[in-house]
Amino acid sequence: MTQDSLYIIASVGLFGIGLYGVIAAPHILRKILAINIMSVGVFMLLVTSAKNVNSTPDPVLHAMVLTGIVVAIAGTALALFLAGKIHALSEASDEDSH
Amino acid sequence: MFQAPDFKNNSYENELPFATRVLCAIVIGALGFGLIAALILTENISSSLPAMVQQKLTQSGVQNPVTAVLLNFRSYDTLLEIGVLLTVAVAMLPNANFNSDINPDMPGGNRSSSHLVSVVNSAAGNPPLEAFLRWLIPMIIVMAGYMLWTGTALPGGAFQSGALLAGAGVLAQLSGRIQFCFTSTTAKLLLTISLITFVMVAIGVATTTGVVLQYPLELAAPLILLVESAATLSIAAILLLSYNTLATQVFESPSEHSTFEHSAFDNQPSDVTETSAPNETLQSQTAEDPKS
Amino acid sequence: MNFNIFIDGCLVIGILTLACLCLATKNLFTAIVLFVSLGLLIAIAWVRLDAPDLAIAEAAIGAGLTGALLLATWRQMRERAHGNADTPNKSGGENVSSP
Amino acid sequence: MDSLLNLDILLPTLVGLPLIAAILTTLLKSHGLRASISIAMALIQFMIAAALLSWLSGSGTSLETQYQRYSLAGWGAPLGIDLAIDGFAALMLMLTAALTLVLTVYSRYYFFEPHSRLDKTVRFWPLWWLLIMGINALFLSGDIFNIYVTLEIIGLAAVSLVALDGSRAALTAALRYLLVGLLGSLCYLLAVALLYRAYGTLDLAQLSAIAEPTAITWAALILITTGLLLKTALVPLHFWLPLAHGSAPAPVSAILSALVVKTSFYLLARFWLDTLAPAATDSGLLMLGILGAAAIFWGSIQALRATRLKLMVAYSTVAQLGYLFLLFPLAFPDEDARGAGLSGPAVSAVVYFIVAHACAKAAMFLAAGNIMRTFGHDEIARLHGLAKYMPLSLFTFAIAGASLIGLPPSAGFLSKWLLLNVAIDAAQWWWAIVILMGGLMAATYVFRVLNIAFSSVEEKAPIEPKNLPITKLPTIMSLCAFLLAMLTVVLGFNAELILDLVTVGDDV
Repeated sequence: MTQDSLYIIASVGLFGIGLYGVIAAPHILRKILAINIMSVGVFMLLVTSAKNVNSTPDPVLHAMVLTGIVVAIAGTALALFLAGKIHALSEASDEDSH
Repeated sequence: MFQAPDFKNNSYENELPFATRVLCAIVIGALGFGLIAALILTENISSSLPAMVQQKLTQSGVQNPVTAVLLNFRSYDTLLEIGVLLTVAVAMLPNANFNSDINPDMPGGNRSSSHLVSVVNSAAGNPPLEAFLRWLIPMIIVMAGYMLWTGTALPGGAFQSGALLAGAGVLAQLSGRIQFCFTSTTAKLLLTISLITFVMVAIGVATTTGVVLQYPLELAAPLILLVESAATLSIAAILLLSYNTLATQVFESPSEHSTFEHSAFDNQPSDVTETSAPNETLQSQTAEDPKS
Repeated sequence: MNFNIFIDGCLVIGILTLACLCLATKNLFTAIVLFVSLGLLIAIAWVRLDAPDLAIAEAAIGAGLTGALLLATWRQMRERAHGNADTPNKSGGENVSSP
Repeated sequence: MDSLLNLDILLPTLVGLPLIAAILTTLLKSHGLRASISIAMALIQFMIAAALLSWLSGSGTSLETQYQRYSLAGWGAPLGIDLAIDGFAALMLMLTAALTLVLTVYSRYYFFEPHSRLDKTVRFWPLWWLLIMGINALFLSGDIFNIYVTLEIIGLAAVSLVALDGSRAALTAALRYLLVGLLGSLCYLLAVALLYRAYGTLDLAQLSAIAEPTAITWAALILITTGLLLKTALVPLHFWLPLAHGSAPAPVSAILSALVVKTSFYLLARFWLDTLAPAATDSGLLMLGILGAAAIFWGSIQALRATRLKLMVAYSTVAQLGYLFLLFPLAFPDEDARGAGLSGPAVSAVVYFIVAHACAKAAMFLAAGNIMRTFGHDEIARLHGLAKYMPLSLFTFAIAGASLIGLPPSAGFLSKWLLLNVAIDAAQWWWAIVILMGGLMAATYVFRVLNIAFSSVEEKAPIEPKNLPITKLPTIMSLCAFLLAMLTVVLGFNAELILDLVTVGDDV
């Protein structure tokens, strides 16, 4: 049960939990949370693969994960922006309706 | 699974039936175990890339291998990634002429000021946070500068210091005294400064070394630092813009849309219109009370 | 050696339970707070896997800023939902008391 | 200094040019300046793509010059990132440049109408150029992680463009498209992690050299396939496409249907037939073919039932994508062809189909956009007498429809003919039946619209104000659509223009 296999279980576990969350979560903010959890899972697998190099960890994978983190927050920001706009329009139209 | 987004927080009408959710969980669990088994059983071959990075580190102009990979060996990835950030920034840019509808009283609601940062003494500020920020924000800025500078040797770099600066901006905005207006020209320049410097460095370098993005050996360190500081500014500005837009967005009501463009889309096939939960469930829910 | 495994084991169990809780809680605000704490646990995991650059970035961007964006959107949604009760959301400014 | 004169500098310029255009259009204030700069940049890009194509096919003498690589930052393949281009990629870049030119001219007038608010162009042009940059970067990229970043740029830019309208329907479709896009990219990134763990390299060429059928490679291939099927909207995963393409502005839905969905198909073809070919099992290839056939039938049925014109055209995209996936079962008729990579009759037939479908679909979406802008709605049932009011747009719609169906003069006919030949040569005659049935069903939904359009207004529906056109379009908008439709006919006549280009640089 080395550290590598522990974190592999964690990363695939996070990916699976996130995937289930995206499919099953009714509220849109939860779907966005679930996608973030999935991306953290993938990054964990990348960092685990970088770790077990005997000397220093693999910098190429670390650079990939850094790029991935920034891309993930860009996607999240856009998703929240769209969700906010839809919510504003749906609230406005509900308010007009009654 | 993906009907119209549902906001009636925790209304469970259009949630998947219990059976399909259990089935999904089982399928995902099985695939997950399969993947874990495959990953653990196959031993991880040590790729030749880290050795290559170590060997070429001296020629890259920086000591920190991650920064070397990010800004020299695979600088094209970072260029495209800042392009991703610019995409989101442009998508979230507040409309120039809708400034008036951004709610002025909300903390950070930008009054129609033309310059990027404007101090305003709105009633909504709270003194303890302001006093704390008066000390904290300069410290964060110094920390971000240090993070940027050590990025070449120790862990740190453009993204971390950009995130720190964005955090300082968010705190300033929450204090209610500082307001950002991202439709000003300085803001637009700040958003694109990183891409401008990156493209100019890429082309300038190509004229000397003949290959795009290949830094001449002796100029590598200063060029990387230049690109990195521009990236820090842009990342901080873009992340702050996204927080500002999300925190202060009040949208033009649908009536303002040009009449026909909107009406044509309204008669959507039924599956798109939301399940209109009765309105009173909204009011009664302060905190979400789960459907028992 | 097994002390390290113990620490990593606790961290992994913590991360997985936090992820499950984050998606299973009924209250949305709690879910967001759990997600931020999950981000911090992940930052610790990066330190354990000796990736200091990523630990800083994950803590600052993954936990901090993503949490700030989520809370900002959540607050907007809650205010709009309550704003409708008495005044249209256009002038919903006055009930922007501290959350 | 000498390597600057060498023509492979064109590869990074194809990515740098749209990036510079995006920066300029973000910073500039005046709408007119933005539009004119965009048209100029589109022209330059068209010329660069044409020069690249002619240089690549011109240098056909020695084989290795056909397959060009450009190592960015000068570090070479495994460490740095290489831009690689072969016949398939060069043709797709040419198609992108041509479509960008026509659609940029169209958008210049589409967003300048008094109807639409001018501030939309503040966002439209930068997002448009970032999308074009993403597409060019994807076709040129030779590194699997770099492909992930280009997929993200294309995804986010396309979502922002779909959400440009700001109406609730457009925003809902854009959010659903975004969630699906992020899900697809994450599956792809997990596959990149697996491949790096197994093979230690990120470069496509090196990966195709050392890939062998192990468990990890199958898992990676399955993840790549699910991720990219989500983005290509093949039938079981197509739910997001009709509303996203249907509710986007006309030039955006044109580029989405003509190119963006094709980028993930291009990646699928490259991974299945070239990079991870050893791990591509025959049953997997057959599975993709069956899904393609299902897409043809399901898309055509849905297109027949659609009530709105743009929704119908979007559903027809779902159907036509099915044809592309017939490539997989036909790609390796016999075992020794497995090493051929991205070449051979099946690939050239499908590339021809991609070019034909791109032009026809873009023309159809522009025509539908013109009709919608003129009539104020695009309800098919209320389009009586369209022929009387908008003859050119209807004529464009008819020609594009002919190409989709596969009627003789058009490029669509030629591509279906080539596909039929390949299916019969490979002794898999059942795909021939699927192709012919698909053409028949395409005829039903195209002629349904034409039938209504030619029925005169009097006897069908009383002249109500809402059935009459409300605005007059600048003629250039219908001319753009007409030009694209004419392109399919021109391509229909001289086929060898594309066919010999595809075989360029075939054995990598």
